[in-house]
Amino acid sequence: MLSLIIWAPLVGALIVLCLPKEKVTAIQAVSFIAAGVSLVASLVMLRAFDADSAAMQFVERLPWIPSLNVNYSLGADGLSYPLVLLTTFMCVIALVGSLGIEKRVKEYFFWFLVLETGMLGVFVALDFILFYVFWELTLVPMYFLIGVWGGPKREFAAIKFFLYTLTGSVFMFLGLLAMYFKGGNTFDILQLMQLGPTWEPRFQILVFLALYLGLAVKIPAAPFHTWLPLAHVEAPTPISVILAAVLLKMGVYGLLRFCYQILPGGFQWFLPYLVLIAVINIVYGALCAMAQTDMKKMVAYSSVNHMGYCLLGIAGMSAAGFTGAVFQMVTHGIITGALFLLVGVVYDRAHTRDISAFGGLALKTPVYAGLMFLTCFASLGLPGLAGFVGEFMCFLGAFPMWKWHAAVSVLGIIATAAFFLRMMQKVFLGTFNEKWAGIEDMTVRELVSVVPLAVLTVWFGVYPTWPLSLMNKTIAAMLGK
Amino acid sequence: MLEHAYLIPLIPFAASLIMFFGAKEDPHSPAPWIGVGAMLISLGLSVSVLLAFLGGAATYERNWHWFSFATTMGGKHFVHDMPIGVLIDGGAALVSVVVCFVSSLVQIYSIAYMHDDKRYKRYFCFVSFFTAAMLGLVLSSNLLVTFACWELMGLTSYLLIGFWFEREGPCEAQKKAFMTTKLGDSGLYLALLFLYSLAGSFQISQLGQFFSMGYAPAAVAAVIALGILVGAAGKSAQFPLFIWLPDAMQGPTPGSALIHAATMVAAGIYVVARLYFVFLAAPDVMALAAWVGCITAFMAAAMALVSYDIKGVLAFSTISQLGFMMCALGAGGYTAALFHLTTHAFFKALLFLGAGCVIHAVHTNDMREMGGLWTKLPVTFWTMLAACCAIAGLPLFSGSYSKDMILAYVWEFSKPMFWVMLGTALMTAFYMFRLIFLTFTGKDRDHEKFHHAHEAPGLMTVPLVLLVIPTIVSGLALNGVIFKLAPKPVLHFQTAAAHEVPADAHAAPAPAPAEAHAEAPAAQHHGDEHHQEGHLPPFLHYLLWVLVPASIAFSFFLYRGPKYPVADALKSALAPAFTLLERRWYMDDLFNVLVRVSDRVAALCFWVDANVVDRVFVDGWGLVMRVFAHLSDLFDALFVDRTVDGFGGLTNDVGVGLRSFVKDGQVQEYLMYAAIAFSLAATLILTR
Amino acid sequence: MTLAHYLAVGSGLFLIGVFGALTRRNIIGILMSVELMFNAANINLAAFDRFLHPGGVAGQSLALFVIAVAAAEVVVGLALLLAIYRNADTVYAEDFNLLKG
Amino acid sequence: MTNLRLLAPEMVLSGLALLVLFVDLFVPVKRARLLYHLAWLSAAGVLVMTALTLSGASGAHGVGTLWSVDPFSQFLKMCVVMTTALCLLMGLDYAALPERHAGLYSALVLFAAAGLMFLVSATDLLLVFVAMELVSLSSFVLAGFERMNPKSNEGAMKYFVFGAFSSAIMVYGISLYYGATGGTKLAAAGVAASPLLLLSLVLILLGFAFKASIAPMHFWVPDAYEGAPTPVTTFLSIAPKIATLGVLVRLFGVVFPAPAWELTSLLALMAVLTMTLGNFTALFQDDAKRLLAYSSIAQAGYLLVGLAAGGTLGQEGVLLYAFTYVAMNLGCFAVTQAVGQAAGHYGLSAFDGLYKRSFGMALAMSFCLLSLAGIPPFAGFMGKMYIFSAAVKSGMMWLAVIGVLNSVVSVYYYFRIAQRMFLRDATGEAAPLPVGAFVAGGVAVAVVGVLLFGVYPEPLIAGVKASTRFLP
Amino acid sequence: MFEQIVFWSLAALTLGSALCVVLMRNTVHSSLFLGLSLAGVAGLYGSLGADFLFAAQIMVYVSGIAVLIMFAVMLLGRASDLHLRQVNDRWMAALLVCGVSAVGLCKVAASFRLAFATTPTKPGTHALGRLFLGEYLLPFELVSLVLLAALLGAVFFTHSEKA
Repeated sequence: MLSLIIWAPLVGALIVLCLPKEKVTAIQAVSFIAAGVSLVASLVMLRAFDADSAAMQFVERLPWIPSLNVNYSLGADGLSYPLVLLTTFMCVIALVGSLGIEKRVKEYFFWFLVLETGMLGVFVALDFILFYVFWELTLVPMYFLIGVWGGPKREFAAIKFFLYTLTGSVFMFLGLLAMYFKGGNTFDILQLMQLGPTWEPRFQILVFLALYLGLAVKIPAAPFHTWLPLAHVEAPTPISVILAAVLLKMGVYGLLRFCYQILPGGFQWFLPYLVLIAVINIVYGALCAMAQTDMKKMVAYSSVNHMGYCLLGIAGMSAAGFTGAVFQMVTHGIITGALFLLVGVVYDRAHTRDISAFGGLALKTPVYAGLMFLTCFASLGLPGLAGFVGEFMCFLGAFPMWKWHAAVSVLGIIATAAFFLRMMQKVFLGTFNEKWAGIEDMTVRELVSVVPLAVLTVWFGVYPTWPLSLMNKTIAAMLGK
Repeated sequence: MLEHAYLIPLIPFAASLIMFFGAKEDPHSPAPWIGVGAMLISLGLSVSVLLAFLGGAATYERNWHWFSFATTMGGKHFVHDMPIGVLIDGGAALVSVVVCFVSSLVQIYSIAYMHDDKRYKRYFCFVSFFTAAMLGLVLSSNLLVTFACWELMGLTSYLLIGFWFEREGPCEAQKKAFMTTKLGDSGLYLALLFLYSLAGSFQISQLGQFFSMGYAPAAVAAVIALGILVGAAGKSAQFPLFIWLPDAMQGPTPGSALIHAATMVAAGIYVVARLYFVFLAAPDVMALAAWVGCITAFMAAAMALVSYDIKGVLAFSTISQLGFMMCALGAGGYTAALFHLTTHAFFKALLFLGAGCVIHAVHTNDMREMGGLWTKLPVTFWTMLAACCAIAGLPLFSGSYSKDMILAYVWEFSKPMFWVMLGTALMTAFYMFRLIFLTFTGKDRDHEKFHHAHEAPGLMTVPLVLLVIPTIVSGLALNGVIFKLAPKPVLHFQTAAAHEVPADAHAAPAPAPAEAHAEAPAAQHHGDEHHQEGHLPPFLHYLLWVLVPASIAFSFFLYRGPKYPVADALKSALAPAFTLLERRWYMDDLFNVLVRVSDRVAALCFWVDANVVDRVFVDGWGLVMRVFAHLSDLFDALFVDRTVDGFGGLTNDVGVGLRSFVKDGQVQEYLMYAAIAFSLAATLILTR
Repeated sequence: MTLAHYLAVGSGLFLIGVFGALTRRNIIGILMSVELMFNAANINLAAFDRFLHPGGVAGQSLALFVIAVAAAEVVVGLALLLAIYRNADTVYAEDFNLLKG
Repeated sequence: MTNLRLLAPEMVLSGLALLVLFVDLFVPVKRARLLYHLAWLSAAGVLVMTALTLSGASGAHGVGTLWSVDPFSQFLKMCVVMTTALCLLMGLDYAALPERHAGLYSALVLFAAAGLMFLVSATDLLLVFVAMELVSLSSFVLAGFERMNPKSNEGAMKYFVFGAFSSAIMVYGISLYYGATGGTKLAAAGVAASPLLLLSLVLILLGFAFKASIAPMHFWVPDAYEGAPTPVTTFLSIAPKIATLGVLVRLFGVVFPAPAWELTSLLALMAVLTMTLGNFTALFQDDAKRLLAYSSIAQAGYLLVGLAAGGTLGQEGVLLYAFTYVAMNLGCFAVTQAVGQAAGHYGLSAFDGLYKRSFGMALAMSFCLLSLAGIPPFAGFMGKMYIFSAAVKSGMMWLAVIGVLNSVVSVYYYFRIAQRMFLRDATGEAAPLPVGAFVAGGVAVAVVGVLLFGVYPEPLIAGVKASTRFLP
Repeated sequence: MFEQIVFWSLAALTLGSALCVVLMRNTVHSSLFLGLSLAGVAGLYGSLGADFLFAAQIMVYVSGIAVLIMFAVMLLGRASDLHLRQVNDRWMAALLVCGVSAVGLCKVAASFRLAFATTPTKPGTHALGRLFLGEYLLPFELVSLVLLAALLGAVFFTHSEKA
């Protein structure tokens, strides 16, 4: 089942590759079917998924490279399954957003589907080599997606993204190798989870640092975050969505899955620094966002800030914090995805994202403004919307251990509110800027991509039972070990 | 009816949803009546609940499962259930009735007031939503829900202040309001975190027990109380966060009446009262709260003295009255605060709605352009006069009961504070009647506006009249039952301790003045003394009866005519003081400085990000290599076609450095390096 | 006479060859210098045969191979040089700088 | 008597080379392409033959007087012959080769291939030397094969001068080795580790380094590669490198277990130098062939990491990497040849907008480049993984760190090509890229290899493991 | 005694001529000195008793290669050559490199300063022959391929093609 989810997009990609590039509709249809199969399959899995079990489910295991004891092994638990759902869902949403792509359609959808396979694989791989393959598999399509369909500085952004991430991940790779030998030639993640905690602290710390470097770039944790604003700004809208919604989650997922579960010693050692980084991410990210005039860049920095909440939750070493981190990952994916889509909407019309170029848009585009308000408020953590739940639980988890850090981080919440409010004021409120007299409200396609996200935002904010129930047991068990 | 109490917030919530999704934007839309109807149902429910409590019902709590999440407590990891539900005591019932009542009337009033607005439906939607949130806050048994409602009220406040967003003023104001309250909310946020990490629950009843049993260390309780106080200061516009409220008046007037006068701003007071057990465990913070309230009341009243904006005066008076409530809470007057909250809601709503009628009539906020309107707007005049009497504390009007009760607590708490509060009360009487005199009496100052003024339609005046009733009688009606309805909570461990060690260091309010020292603990400890509390010594009563009319008279003396030479003379004589007040104690400027500083910090952060953090990792090694290359006399090589655009220093400069070894393509240079390798091998190996 | 003497001569010749290869501007000069280096190795081989492995001829045979190969190299080198000379009219090493960087 | 039959494949190949020369006498210039076909078929035949010896139990293992044949050497020989066959195929579509010298060209390539095969099996420095000279001399001529092209001339000349110089150094090293051990056998049984022996080994190593383009003997590489005809460049960049590294594995892994000789650190140092110099210098190249030349230097550095790491894992790593390297480098050069030929130059701008002109070629090129960069799921990743795990296992974490960082740097220049192919548009009209059938075939083989062994490397790894099993 | 005189004179001849080869301004002179130096080496072979090597050196090197080079010099020489410096400006670095290497190589030589020849010289041609047709058969044959390749290359390069 997991295999189906992972490979369906790749199969779709290959089909797309075989289609002639003039048949745009066919290409789009195939892409939707491929991504749709993944989505449906992951939803169908919901029925079989046992939320009361902390164990790996849907485990698949086939020998892949027996000589090296590398296996094709997949599995999902309460930590990864929500992220799988998020990925399949956001990919379909981003595909809807991609319908506006007119340049080199075939290649676009090809790379997009390859990217989806990579992302899904990262979350369900239970073998380090498999994991690493998927991890890197996300890089190449991303490079092309940013590089070909991006903004004016796309080439630079693409290569910077690639090199930055690769630099981190090669260290992670070395860490994996070190664990392989330490663990008696195994890349099996579950097995290493048993072995890892028994290793001597020094080794754990070293390997932790190696893994952390790779993950931190992806998260992105300060000070390795500078690739993010550029990549986000330059990427085409759907790709920004994917980047924010899924790619960043890979880092936090890795932190929870590997760093914590395999190397608790190293994790414990790193906690004081981790929480510091979290605080920097939160406060500094929010302040940087405050200084932005480009909406997309602002949202990008807000991602830095939001991932800081995840880190804070993780640093709390408590179930509430971990739950908060995972939940925050999901909700950040939804909310920031929607934000990028919405920024894309205005950019498509006005060809500028400069905050001060607008004014009073709410008059002309009430639906757009309403959705934007909803999403912004969700992002700044208004209770009743999804953003609050994760954020609050992160704080809740971190607070018993890191009171002062949490208190300082609250400044970040205020700054977040400040920049979102200012953006809304300058763009949507105030006197109408006559320059945009001809601007139109959202089209059906745009609504189709944003409204589901908005619905989820409200749903998860008001009644987060369902997503939480998926992860509760796993996280309690994770910490209970 | 208690078991259906949960419907009280849900009905308006449903109404707002129905209006939002179901109704079209249309001046003749029946949508507002949905809101009004919902409100009336809620009102009925809450009245029945109140009646139950008046009949002696016990505190009622009912919870449902909301969501559960994994959590860690005391080293154990388990799945924690988060319930959602209602917790109703007398105070909650009382406040919910107030909210429903005021909201119903405001909505009825608004039907006429907002009739010509193009976002007619949206307005009612917001108001219903606000009411739902407020009722949720009042009734919720779960502090997290309380907080959520608290924030949602902030949202509706934001939306309503900026309701006319085409103009820049409301937009600035709404942002300011949201940000300032958010600043305060962060305190409440931290308090919540602290409470949970301490007690492992958000259930107010459980938290109450926890504190009541004395499980909370005093220092922790103090920190939590401080956090709550900060939150309340933001929401209830206490010093120093009151700056947002005057600006918030740029929204529709009925909205202001409901949100920024009668109910939402009282939420801070209400939450402090709801979590009073925390404050009881932290006497220091209580004293602080009292002083904060006192300072707020005084500063706001002073500002009201010089304002000519009719809504501005009301806004300052709101702040001032909220200061009274906060002061009462700090001084131990739990019941008094709730009492004043109730009466204030009625008369302040009335005042605002009345002001709305005035503005409706003359299309200006400036009282200097009004005058003599009582002939044109008789209903408005008489109702507002009643409200002014109430707020000024004239005997028999509701305000006098609650205000006297507060003053009584303050008298017991601290004498200096009492005199400040007394002065503030007199100032209140002065500026409120100043408003009446400037607006309604004397001759018209702006003939044009006067001429066009006319009484508001019935939909607007009926609510005024309806509000007059509680404005007058609620004080008298509640005075007898309020102590039974909302008795001050008691901490069991302190009462227990009081029997053994009367001067328990734990409970002693250190910063309180000396004379309060002996009395305050006693006041806290003995619930049966409540009936003796809340009454001023008789001589002070007489003093009030003399001074209040005197200040009204003084006001009349100053502002009776179309011109007010004495006031102007005073103004020129006390110019610095007037300027200080007109500039709102320079608090706005302080706020602007804060904003500017934070903008600067943000810009600095971003500069650092783009020019330091980014470059350290991208170009840092490049710098090192450049130095290295310079030392190796390869500097010229650095200027050889730097083809690599952006990415970096590291790769770029190292590459240039390395390439310069062979940049000429001379084969004998190649040989040279081979020979060097040879000679190094020969020498190093053989001469070891 | 000891082996050391022969080895010293070999070393000297080798180093002279190296020096020449590094400094002669003319490619033929470089070629000649390289030949000197080959010969230095051959002297070593012959000397080792004589002093360390009397009666053995492995060194000598190796030297013969070297001679043969060196001859082949000279032939190819000179032919190549001739071809270049026809095209570029130069035999100086520093003139070969089309390819660089 | 001397177990010569073990060397049947290379002797057959030499014979076939002579046959090609002989046939050349009778083939008219117009039909000269026949000779190419004959040549690549010979190589393919020998490939099959080698593979058969590997599968046959008897033929795959044995020791001659100066050589030893084992699965290890056979594996490398297969790589070499495979490369040879594919390069000859590429030559069929390379217009700049003079038709009338087809026989000579083919024969020289086959000579070089035969030399490399001998080299791989050699256990005696004499054979090593002679085989290497055979390779060198053939290569010198091949590098200058476009003799009217001044660049080709110059590249060949530099190659020659450097080659002669380094082989002189190597011969000197051999002479010292003879002095130290009393023979030229690569078997150090009972020989004390004297400084003399160490020096001789280092000098011999320098000679090998020249062939494998390892720093500091790599300077000739870009010049010779840029000047040489592209099929020759392809051949030179692959076959000698992997053969030489193979011999070094035998030398340091079997004959002189490196750790005992303190040469490990030297090898590691050279690996670092090679990788770093190769990668960083490649960043600035604007000529595709030159860029790939520097990249191939860097690749030699990675191979050397495996060598320095040693152990079974390192040996296997070298073989595995060598094999994947054949596929990926060949693919790159084949596409480059097609592109360069169409554009008339090998500047990077020739790649502009390739996606529009030939999407398949562009995709193939990027796959091969990604593989060279070591990005999964391409075969190069498996090779790198193997090599760096060997380094990690043998405790040379620092070397692995430098190695992976280098591979990050390499991405930058590999992506300069990818960037031009996909992210830029050609300046002029985007005419479809003419791709010869043979080049296309070569590319296809390479891409299949790169993908197949990237996704499912098990058979390859099993083969590699079997091949190194005989090494002690 | 005689042995020493022979050795020293041959050594002086070899090294002196070699120095001339690398230092002479006139390339023709250089090539002449090359012949002389190679002859000196041949003499050293003789003094070491390597008779076949001696013969091969004279035949291949002195009369073959040196002459070939001399021809090449004359063929490829330009009129201006005589006025040009034949040593490039890297000579100081080169000298340094050689000097440093010399230290190491002298150590090698010095380590054998006690290795005297204990047995008289004897002709090795016979043994060589056996070796070439026995153990060294393969490389011997391979050398023929080397020479063939060189020959083909030489022909290819020198063949004047004006087509």
